[in-house]
Amino acid sequence: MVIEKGKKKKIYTGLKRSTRIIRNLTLIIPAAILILMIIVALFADLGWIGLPDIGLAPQDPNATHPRDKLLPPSFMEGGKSDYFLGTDRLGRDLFSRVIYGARVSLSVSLIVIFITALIGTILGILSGYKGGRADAFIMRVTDVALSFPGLLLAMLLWVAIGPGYWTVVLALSVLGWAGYARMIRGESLRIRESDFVAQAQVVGATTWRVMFKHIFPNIVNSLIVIMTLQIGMMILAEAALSFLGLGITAPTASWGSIVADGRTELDRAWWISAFPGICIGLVVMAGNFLGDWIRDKLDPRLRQL
Amino acid sequence: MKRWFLVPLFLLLAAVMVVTSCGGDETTPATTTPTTTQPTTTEPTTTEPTTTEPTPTVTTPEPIVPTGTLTAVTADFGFASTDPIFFESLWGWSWSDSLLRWDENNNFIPGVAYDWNFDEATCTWTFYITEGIKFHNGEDLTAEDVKFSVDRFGADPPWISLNPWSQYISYAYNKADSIVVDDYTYQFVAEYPEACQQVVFAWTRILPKDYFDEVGQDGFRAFPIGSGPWKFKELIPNTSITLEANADYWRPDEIPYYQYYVELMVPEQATRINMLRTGECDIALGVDYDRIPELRSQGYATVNAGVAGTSSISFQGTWFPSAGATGNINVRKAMSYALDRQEIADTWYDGFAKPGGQWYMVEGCFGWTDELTPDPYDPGLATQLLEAAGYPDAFDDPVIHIYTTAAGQDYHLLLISYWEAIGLQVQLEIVDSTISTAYIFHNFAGRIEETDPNVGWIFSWTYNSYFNSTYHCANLYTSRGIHGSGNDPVADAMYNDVTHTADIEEADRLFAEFQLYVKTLYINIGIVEFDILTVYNPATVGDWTGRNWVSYQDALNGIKHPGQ
Amino acid sequence: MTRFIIVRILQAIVALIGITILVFFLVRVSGDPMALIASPNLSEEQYQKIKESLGLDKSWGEQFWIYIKEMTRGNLGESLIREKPVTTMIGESLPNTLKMTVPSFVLSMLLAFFLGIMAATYRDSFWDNGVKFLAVLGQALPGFWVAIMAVLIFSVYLEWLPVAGMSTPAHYVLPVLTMVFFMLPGMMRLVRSSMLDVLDSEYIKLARIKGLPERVVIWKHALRNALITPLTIIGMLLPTLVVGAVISEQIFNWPGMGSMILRATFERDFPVVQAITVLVAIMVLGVNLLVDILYAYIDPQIRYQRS
Amino acid sequence: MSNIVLQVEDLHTSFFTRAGEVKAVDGVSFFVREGETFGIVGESGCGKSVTGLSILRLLPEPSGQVTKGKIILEGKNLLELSKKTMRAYRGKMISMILQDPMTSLNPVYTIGDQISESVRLHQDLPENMVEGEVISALRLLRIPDPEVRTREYPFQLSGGMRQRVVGAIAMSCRPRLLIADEPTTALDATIQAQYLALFEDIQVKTNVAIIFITHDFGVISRICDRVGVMYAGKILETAPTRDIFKAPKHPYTAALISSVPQLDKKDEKLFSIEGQPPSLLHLPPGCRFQPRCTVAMDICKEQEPPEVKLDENHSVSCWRVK
Repeated sequence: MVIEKGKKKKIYTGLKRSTRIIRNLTLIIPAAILILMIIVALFADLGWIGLPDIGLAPQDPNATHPRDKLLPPSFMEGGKSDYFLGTDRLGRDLFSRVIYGARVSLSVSLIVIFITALIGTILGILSGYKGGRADAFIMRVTDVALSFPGLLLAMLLWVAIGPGYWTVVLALSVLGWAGYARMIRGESLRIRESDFVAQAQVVGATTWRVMFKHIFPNIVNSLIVIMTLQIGMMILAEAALSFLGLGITAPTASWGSIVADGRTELDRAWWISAFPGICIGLVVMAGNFLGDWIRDKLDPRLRQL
Repeated sequence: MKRWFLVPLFLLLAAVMVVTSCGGDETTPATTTPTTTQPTTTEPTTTEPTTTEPTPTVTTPEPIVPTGTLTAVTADFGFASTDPIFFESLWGWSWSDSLLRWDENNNFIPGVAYDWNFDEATCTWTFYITEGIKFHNGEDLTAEDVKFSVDRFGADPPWISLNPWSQYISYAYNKADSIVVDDYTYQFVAEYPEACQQVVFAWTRILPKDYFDEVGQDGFRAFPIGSGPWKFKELIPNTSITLEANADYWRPDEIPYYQYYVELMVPEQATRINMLRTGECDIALGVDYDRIPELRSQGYATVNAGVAGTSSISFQGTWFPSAGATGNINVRKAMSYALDRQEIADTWYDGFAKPGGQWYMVEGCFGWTDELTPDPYDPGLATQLLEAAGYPDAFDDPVIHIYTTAAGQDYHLLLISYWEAIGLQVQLEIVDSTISTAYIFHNFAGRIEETDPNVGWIFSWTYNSYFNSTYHCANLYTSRGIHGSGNDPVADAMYNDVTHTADIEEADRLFAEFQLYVKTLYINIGIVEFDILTVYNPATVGDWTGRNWVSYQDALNGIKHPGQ
Repeated sequence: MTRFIIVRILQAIVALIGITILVFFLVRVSGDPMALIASPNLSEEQYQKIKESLGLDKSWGEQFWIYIKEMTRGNLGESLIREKPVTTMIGESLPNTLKMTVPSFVLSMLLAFFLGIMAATYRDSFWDNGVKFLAVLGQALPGFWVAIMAVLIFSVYLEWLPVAGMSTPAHYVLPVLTMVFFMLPGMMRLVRSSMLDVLDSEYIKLARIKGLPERVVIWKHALRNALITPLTIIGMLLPTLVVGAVISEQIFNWPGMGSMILRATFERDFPVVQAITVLVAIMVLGVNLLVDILYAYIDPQIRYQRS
Repeated sequence: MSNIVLQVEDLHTSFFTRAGEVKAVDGVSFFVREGETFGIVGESGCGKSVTGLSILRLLPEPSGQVTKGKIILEGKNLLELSKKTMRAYRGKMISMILQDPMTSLNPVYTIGDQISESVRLHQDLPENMVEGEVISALRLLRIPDPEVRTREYPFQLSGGMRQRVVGAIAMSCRPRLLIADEPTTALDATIQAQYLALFEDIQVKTNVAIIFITHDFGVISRICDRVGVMYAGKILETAPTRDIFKAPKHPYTAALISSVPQLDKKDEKLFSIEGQPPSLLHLPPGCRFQPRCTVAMDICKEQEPPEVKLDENHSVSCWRVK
């Protein structure tokens, strides 16, 4: 837009009603999807509050029913009402597996996002605020981490510590912080120059105090945006690892591993891959939309993220 | 940036995902049980009568002219060795000849040796070698080569350390001397009379001694030659192996019909099936049973190997106190009664199997008796047995471990669900192939130790069977075996009797008795005996007349062109 | 300029040593590598033999020194399973991988720049919406799923293209397109937004004020500036490239590095995984270095300031 | 009286956004004579820059469009020219200096490259004379060491020097009309003064007509011969600079002038205008300044005031002025 900045805002002051509704839908739908998925993950069963027999999942996700294998979803011809989304090759209830899969997929991505955001933020602020050699060093490491294929590291870890839930978490975390570090550094650099930081320095605040009392609150917005956008990325990454057999160990279901299980059956039992695949797509989209929405709301400058 | 337009877009996308997936469904009829269940099996016919005429030389009555290329796809080249000394190198069977062979009725028939006899007084096997057999490099196959090959086959580790057959054989290699009498006569002096030793002679592939000496073991493995119907052409690791027909093969009626045989390694089953459908391959190996009805209905044919395969589980180190729950025979028995073998045969194997499958024992094989019946499905009895064993309270760690590689995951999850149904706690351990091999074979380095991590663990074994499995059974059931399962003196003694008789029929009877006894030990539980099916495209591949009861590789030269 | 490059090269070497140390000790910190390599059932004699042959009987420092020394000589160790030097294995598979990745990379870049620039230049047009659609598609659909679907549709049902292998040019179509699907959307999106920023800039306005024809404005004034951002993150495309290669090789049965390392992983062929990791690290650093130099070439500010 | 170079008549420029039509320029008329500087002054967002871009026909496409009016440059209506001819006019006949010297030069090309581009395009010169022309353009803007500067990149120059380079680019083909869009806003006060002096100098040397867009009445008083006060897309008052300072007729003009700090009236409080300019999407009824006007009458809320010509050079749109 060529019109000056001040004017641009005014153009939108009188939004049409339909536009407003659509704008809100881009918040409501993704948020609803994410909340729904989290509820599903939490209430797959209530074992964690001592009620293992109550839950959303109608069946044990790992119980096999070989005589009912590869049944289509119940709403299709040939489906059985016991299996809402059909069954896989061992006759396991796909619906229950997808519900339990939400637990693994979401928990992996949330844990990874938490870990990477924490490390990335600390390093980013340190780098941006301290500057100088620390900055140069951290940024070089970040550059390498950003361009190092995480898949290789996942393989290395798989070999070194064996497969498992925490291997996946670790594999996704080891390099994941770099994106945060780079972005947070840029933000910190900007904030470092502002008056209140100078003021704090003048009155003798310690480096750590300045970093976390003054700089951190000013980057929280950007941080939230990236963290939201990362939900989809992490789910996809976990799915890719599972596809290659480097993911969560069987029989535990994650969305990625169910898609991977179903890939050899795609030509005759599309539902195995399709439903967890749709879940992945939904959550990825929801995360991206929500991230975009929050970004537009909080910090439109971050368009390029 | 306004993204509202992406909402309907995503819905569209989701629809596309479903629709494209459905697309697959339309063309594939939902697992219809084939009404035309006539397996396109070609009954193996004996191509060579057991000639006992004196000194036949190679004659050439109208030889086959090999043409065209036969392409097969397989999941894995496995150990990928070109050295026929390795059990895993089934390819080696294609380019070498063995000293003896066997027919589909489990009789030993001539191989490179056109005649042989055993003199019980001197404990000597004498082999008469067919004259005029030439290796692929044009050199004659003589008794020197036979001696070299037999000696190498039974030699001690470490230089052949990865061969589990020779591993056992080298412990119990019943050999006193190995003599070249003349160019075409070879004698093997045994320490005691053993009719079953013919198995070893049938396994021994004859290698060209001079060539081997000249290029060394590595050179030989890089470019192996033999006297077989196929010549080794090229091996690209993890990619492809190419064989070329030996148009001058000394058995003219066994010259391959195809000029080239190409085997591609394609790990993904879906890809293999797709390649079959697009005509990129003629034969697809390693196709799951529950896909075969569908493929048949689409016009693809299957050929059934003459010898079935078995699937069983074995317990390791059960006699050690650290074995845990599996140390108790009632627990092991319960695990057997918990399995609904018929259901497994009907579902996992889609009806191409039947209950049975004790370690390498298939109907009609050496040592077979009809009394060797599988345990029935009886979860009630299984539960009682568990109670008798005091499971789970009587055990510090009631969790039972069963291990497999990632490829076997689903099948094991199926087995586990039966055991969990009667209250057993079973943990699946996915290990990589190295660890798995190490556990199963104890790295070919001897017995299981009490401290080994796999003590009390279970391995499952799904393999093609053989006409005579005495040596395999030694490895599993006797205390000298390498699978870490056997530790029973009675079984050892009975096995000793089997291998210390000069009469093959007597050995057969003794082996059957041995089988009935070891079954009661519950260190191996048979699950099913299954058909070994190879899927091929009848539009591009004709009849299979080869020795398919030995192995797929031995059947290759008998595959005809369509309409041939 | 020269000094800048030298500093970068030195930094890259330091980083490489860092990564090598990391990889080297990662295995050792997580436990005795012998426990990973050798089966628990080896005889004492065999165990010692393997240990010696791998040099594991020496101290960590000594081992590391030997490792580095051998590496500089081009010896990356020997596969435990295949009993072959890793370099030989790489020599067998790398050309195949390059045959797939290089065309994919070039195609992706050309398409990304062409489509991204078109989308930005003709904003909100058909082009632009198409590009945005592709970007969303690429973001939300798992690449492997798309590849499998492509095989089902184009090879199995339509029978236009072969399923697997690499013997004819037709065999390259699906694997290359799969890789392009992995790489294109992100890059295209970046080129587009970078181009948009540039087109919104004052100097583009000035160029138009000068009366320059639109093609000169776009291809001379805008492009070179718009290239800077995507080029700096071309290095970040490597992870995508590797994931894409491993997955496509797996799906299309391509006998390249991706299949090799995946196999090695499942076989716990530690020296192979370790060697390839270090090798890729070298590649990563090399690409970053190249990007830095390229960046300096495009952006005169860097070229001049650092010299 | 010298010739009129540019005559703008009843110019309407709108932006068509999703929210509706934004009338950025809503009926603007003015003219500039040869060798004269006409100032357009107003708060940010009032449409000054859009007026400039409309003249150059460089509105962002497809949202920005001239919907009505005439822009006559030396007898030719620019709005009727083909795209190609218009392009030939840009740089050669009309040129423009943008606000921010830090961003208006392309960072990846040398100064010489960026100036010579214009020269080559618009002047049919043999190649060996291009550099001379470039250097003379730099000299015109009093840039020291022009031979060295041609080989330098923008980032190697200071802000003031960059703005001179922008000026040199604009003047390289000796245009008839120069539009300067807040060229001094981003500069330090001392450099600003130098730069303004430069404008006078250039005008003397080349007799160029200048449209000077600014929000700063101080700058206007320094450089402009005549001035138009623009508010929410419309010029409310046009007058010779001297007259407008002496006797502003429009309340908005008066308010603007009283908000300029003046050195000789130190103790007086600075005046500021209450409220915000209106949204261009939803203009108030009647006079557009009426919601903020301290002297508004009833009629101001109902009808738009007509333009009243007080004399040849002074016109104003206000109900109070009769």
